[in-house]
Amino acid sequence: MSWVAGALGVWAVAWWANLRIAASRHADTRAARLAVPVIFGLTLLVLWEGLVRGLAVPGVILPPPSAIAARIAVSGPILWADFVQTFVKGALSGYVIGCTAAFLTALAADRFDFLRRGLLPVGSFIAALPIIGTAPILVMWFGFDWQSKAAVVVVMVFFPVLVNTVQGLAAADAMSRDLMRTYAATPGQSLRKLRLPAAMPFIFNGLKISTTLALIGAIVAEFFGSPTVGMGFRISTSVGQLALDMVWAEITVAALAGSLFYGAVALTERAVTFWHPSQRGGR
Amino acid sequence: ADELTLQLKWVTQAQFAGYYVAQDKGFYEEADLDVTIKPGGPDIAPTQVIAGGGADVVVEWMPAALAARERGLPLVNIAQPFARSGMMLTCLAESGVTGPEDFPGRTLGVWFFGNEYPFLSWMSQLGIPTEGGEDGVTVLKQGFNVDPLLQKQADCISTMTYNEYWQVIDAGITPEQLVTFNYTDRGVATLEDGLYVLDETLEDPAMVDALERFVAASMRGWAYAAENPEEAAEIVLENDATGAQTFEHQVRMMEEVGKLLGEDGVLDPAAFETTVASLLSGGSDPVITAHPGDAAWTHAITDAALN
Amino acid sequence: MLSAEEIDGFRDEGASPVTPPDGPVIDARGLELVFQTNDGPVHALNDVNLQISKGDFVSFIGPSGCGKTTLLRAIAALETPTDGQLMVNGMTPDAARRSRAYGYVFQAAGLYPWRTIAANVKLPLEIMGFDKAEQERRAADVLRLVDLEGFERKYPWQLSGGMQQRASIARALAFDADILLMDEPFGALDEIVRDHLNEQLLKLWERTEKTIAFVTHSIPEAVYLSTRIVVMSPRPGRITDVIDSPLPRERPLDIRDTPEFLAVAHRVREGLRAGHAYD
Amino acid sequence: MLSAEEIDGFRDEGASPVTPPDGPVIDARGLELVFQTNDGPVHALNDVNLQISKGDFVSFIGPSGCGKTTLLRAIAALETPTDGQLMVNGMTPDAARRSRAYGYVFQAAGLYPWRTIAANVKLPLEIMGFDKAEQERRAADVLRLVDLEGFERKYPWQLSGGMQQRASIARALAFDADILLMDEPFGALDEIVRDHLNEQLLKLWERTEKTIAFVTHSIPEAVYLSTRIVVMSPRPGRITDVIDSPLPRERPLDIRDTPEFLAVAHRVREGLRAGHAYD
Amino acid sequence: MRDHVGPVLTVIAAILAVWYGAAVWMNAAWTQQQAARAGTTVSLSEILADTMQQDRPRLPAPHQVAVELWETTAEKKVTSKRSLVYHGWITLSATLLGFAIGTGLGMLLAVGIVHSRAMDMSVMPWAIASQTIPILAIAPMIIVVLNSVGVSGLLPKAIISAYLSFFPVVVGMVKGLRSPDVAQLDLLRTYNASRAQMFWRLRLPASLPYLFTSLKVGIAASLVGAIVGELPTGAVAGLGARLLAGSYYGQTVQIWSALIGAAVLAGLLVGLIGLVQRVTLRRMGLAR
Ligand SMILES: Nc1ncnc2c1ncn2[C@@H]1O[C@H](COP(=O)(O)OP(=O)(O)OP(=O)(O)O)[C@@H](O)[C@H]1O
Ligand SMILES: Nc1ncnc2c1ncn2[C@@H]1O[C@H](COP(=O)(O)OP(=O)(O)OP(=O)(O)O)[C@@H](O)[C@H]1O
Ligand SMILES: Cc1ncc(C[n+]2csc(CCO)c2C)c(N)n1
Ligand SMILES: [Mg+2]
Ligand SMILES: [Mg+2]
Repeated sequence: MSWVAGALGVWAVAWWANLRIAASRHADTRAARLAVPVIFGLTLLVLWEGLVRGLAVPGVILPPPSAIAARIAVSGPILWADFVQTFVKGALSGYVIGCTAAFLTALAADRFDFLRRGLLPVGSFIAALPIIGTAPILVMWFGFDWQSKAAVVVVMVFFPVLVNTVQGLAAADAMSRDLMRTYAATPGQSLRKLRLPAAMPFIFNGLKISTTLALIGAIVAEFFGSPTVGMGFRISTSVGQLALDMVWAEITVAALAGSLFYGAVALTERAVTFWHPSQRGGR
Repeated sequence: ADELTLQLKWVTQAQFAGYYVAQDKGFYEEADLDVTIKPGGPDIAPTQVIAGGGADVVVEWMPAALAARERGLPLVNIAQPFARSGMMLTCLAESGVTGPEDFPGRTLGVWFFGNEYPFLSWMSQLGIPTEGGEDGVTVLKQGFNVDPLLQKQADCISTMTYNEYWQVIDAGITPEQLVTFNYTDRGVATLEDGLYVLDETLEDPAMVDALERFVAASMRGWAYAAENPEEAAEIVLENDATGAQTFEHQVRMMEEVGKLLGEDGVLDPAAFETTVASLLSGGSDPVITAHPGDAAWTHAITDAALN
Repeated sequence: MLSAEEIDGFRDEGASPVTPPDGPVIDARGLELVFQTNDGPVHALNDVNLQISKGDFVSFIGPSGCGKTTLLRAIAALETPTDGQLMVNGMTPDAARRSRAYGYVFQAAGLYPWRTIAANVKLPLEIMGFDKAEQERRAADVLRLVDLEGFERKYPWQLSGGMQQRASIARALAFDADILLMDEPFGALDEIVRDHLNEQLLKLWERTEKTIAFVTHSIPEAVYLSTRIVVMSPRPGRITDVIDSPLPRERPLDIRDTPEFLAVAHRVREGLRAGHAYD
Repeated sequence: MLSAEEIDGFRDEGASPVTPPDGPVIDARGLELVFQTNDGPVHALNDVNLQISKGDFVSFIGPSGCGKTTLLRAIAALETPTDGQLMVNGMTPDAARRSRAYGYVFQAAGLYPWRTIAANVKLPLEIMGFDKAEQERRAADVLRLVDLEGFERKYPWQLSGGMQQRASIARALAFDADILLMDEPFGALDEIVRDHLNEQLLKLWERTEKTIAFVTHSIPEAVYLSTRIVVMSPRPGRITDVIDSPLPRERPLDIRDTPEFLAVAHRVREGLRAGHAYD
Repeated sequence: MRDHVGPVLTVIAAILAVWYGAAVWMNAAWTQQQAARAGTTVSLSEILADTMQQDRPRLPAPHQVAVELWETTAEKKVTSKRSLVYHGWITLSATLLGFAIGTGLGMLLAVGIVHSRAMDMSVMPWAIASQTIPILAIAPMIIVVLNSVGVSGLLPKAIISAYLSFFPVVVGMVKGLRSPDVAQLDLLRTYNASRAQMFWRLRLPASLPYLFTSLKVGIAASLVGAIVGELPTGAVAGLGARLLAGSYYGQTVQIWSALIGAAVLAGLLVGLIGLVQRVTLRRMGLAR
């Protein structure tokens, strides 16, 4: 019980510290921006460790962070190989292909009203093709290696990017459009100069949501057949062996990679949509 | 009535007909038991379920159970209805595989999730590396079905005598067009569907009593099922909420499963030792590092159940 | 309300300084525009008849909500009249729009927030395919004209209201449209800048023979700039008076103290007052 | 540039019609405001010293970009000065804001597009917790004041530019703030409406003893309305002249033809001209 | 609505054409292999005919799926375990519950993030991290843990569904709640509006376009989540169970019909939100 109480205590103190940092004058410094989530995360870990120990949760249900850290420390090469297989080959390539395809589809739908009215309802169908159904089919079609994982990712990220892009392309206000009309801008020009920039905040929404979907997709697809390497392969195999420390080691890698991926897209967003009120810090 | 929860290793099918029959025929009820049968699936590790308190008894394969035991989950085998292994490696004859000597350079489909051990120890016995390359085999983590073989993505895949093998046949491939390697024949068989509980369960006399009645009733169910495969298949179908199984397939499965069943569900210590030996030899990454000792099984329940 | 004949009559009365080479540039007959709203129809324009010749500088003046903006938008093919006929350069407004006949200064600045001021001004130039060097040159020229040099690299939200409006004027002037439609371009500017820009606009107009339709609320501004002044009145929006200016084309600022000027201004004021409910 | 003493000097020269009961309502000393932009700092306000007493009607006039809006925003606690002291009602601007001391008319109408005109006007009333009946009554009153009855149920984009501006004035008048900050409220209105609203505003001011800070570009408007006129000049934004009006509080429209009026107007024009680069 | 019918039908017709072509192309190999095994040769027309009617096609022909769909919906009682409607309903109920939990949570988080710097800085990164955890990997643990505290049935599935759907809502809502421009915020600041007032009167209405887009993505994610959640609960019933069962036995026709079932369900749900969106925006005067 003292473990539990201690953990809760640490959590309370850290939350208070975070509130202080966030409210302080230094809240906008890079250090604070880094410190707050780190402190938050560390407290989560302490809480976790404390609860697991205090409540004597068996390691085969939930291992404590310390055990996970120990596993990560000794399994570097395996984790790296899995990461390359799943993230770099599967998720990234699928993400790029899927987002590009969705984007182009949105452009086509935007350009030809006929397509917009026809494609969008159909496009929303693709959204709900559950990975459990698509993954076996795509493994059958594209083989066991990363290509089928990329294909699963393509299907998963397609819809969020499509809806957001279509919505974004409709976001330019009436006067801005009228301006383009007075210039007799071609549809292409008005797209490049007005609609796309105005759509960027929406498009990035889709891109951000898709980062995490891509990673989940690539990992889960490996449950349905894979070579003997990959994060999903390792996770499902280790669950069967009750090697939960390995499972969580992979999850940790996934969470880190996913967060960095998301962060990279969010940074790009900052740079591209600096003009949007949400980025100008209107508070 | 005493309540018991049984976690199966796989989805509702004739592989578990004995339990469904016992349930359906009222054998459990007669034994004053109220049994809940939970189907398994690709994402369910019975060991994990029992560790979380989601079940009192699980149907598990021995390699996975022993691995869990070594990881600190004290599983004990209380009965072993399946005396023989049904696992095979099935190859397309046209791929040119005739014997283990043809394996190098091939792609083989293997079940993981704790079911890879028999294969790994066989390969290590044969001295064939499993990391691919010229004289090794390329291993695929096989999904749940036989597509890799039909689509020629693998030269050989894992099958069970009672299930996947027949799916290949049903797909239109004749037995002559197949080459099969039975793990039992290769001496690397491991014990499959056994009943496992946690150590602590056996410390509770009331539970032990319930388990004795449970095993007795279950074996009654198995005996009935083996004798009446069609009725057993019927019962399995009724219990399958997915509505996806077919009667013919289940009847055939029941017939095949009948061939694997032992006399009375009593674990054969010799088979236990063979399994352990094969697991200990499991190549570079052995499943278990030490002999689990005899605490990993008990005859107490079956002995009592037989009376 | 005046009929088409009466309005044509007005035209003949005054000494129109410019005669159309071949037909009016803008020709509206019986124009009517009704907006459907949640609240019933709004008659924004009713039986509007108007001919504007090449090189005319026409000011529109009238109470708020009388349909000035709507008329300009209809001319620019941004609204579709519900009835009547509207021709621009002998074609439909939409065809004229597609031939890039218009430079439009909107009532609100409407700069694109993701572009710097210079980039906003270059926007039409990019679209019309001017080469880079020419873009630079023209952007620099018009920004100097509206007194915004030094602000090229700022973003719209970093400018004051008046500066934004000037940037939007610069944007419309950057390419040489034959027809300039300006909706209260100088509304947010002080007298001095306004006088300055009025002068500049007149110079530009004289030099280029553009046709300009100009909405303003300032009577002196309307009289000072225009060859014709169109007075409008609301509910429903219609033309109540068209005044051809007797002033010469050459107009120093102090022309505003001449009796001719004051007489025209008086007539405009009377027309304007008639459209209001007060006094 | 003038020092604080000189500006105080100005105050004593003129016959200020209102004496502050206890200290100035708005008190700025050595105010400085610098914006950081991608392009280097912009000195929007530099050493601004100004005291405004209760019941004053102060107009700000100056070239576009001289910092009028910025000064109003600083008073309303919407910008934070980078240096100097600013007090409102003896407290910080932020405290004054929190005590709901301000009614602000922004340079752009800024109506919420998802609210009808009436709902836009009621917005501050809802926030300040007026009851429904009172909200209705006040909204109807102020909409009548700005001549927008009949447009209650329209959405902002269904109104003309001038109508939107009037709606935004109505919104600021709907609740009885002690201090009215008005940033070019009448910019998009024609002379007649403008005169009408000027009169109305003066009446309201006299009746309620509000303190009003008013940005305008019209010299006559500034002179007609104000008890004091602050002339500003850009780069860096600063106060160059503060003129106390000799006109009586009671002001019929034709006061604009009196010599006193013209004299003040002349002085303002000179001050304004000095801030410009032209002629 | 009506102006959608023509285009949608056209697009569907195009998809069907491509689909038939692909079915021939993908299934022909099997036909030829089987012929080779039997030692016979097949003509082109035989290939064409066979690819349309294989038992375990790589890609079932549309009419095979249609027949299966018809048989499993119209020809079965809705209470039958072989009825797709029955399974669809089970999935739908978990989806709706999960969507309700997920959007509720997502909106709460978004509101917290927009209003509290501390939450913004600490929770957001971890909300992101949470989404990178492969749900299928931890779903069994969630189920086991919930089970051990006595929660079972619909709720565990709904929780997994909520887990997948809350994130799009958070991301979209945060962006939407921050979309009011400075001028709009300043207005309320001069009124000294409370945070709650600022939220209800400005941030929320301004966020609606973003919110609805997120909801569309979110409900689709909920459905996927509910289906995923059916696996570790034993996949006894629901569309996920159908998919999985189809996959055990290589019943591609069954997989495809369940997939289409899921897609139709998603299409309906997304369409429903689109309808709500149009009605809401029109009533708010935002639809132009
Ligand atoms: N957010 C901002 N960021 C950077 N610079 C700004 C910002 N707001 C205003 N400025 C600059 O501050 C100066 C003063 O602007 P301000 O809006 O106060 O002028 P103004 O007197 O109101 O002009 P106008 O009459 O045109 O409205 C201008 O040079 C402007 O570019
Ligand atoms: N999109 C619209 N929908 C409905 N009514 C509209 C729309 N646009 C304008 N109106 C109405 O049409 C009438 C004329 O508006 P318009 O903008 O042309 O006036 P204006 O003369 O430009 O006024 P201002 O001087 O105030 O800008 C007004 O009553 C206005 O409410
Ligand atoms: C993820 C996963 N993959 C394979 C198996 C292996 N397996 C054990 S029993 C059985 C059913 C035989 O019909 C199968 C396929 C598993 N348990 N879990
Ligand atoms: Mg207008
Ligand atoms: Mg300003």
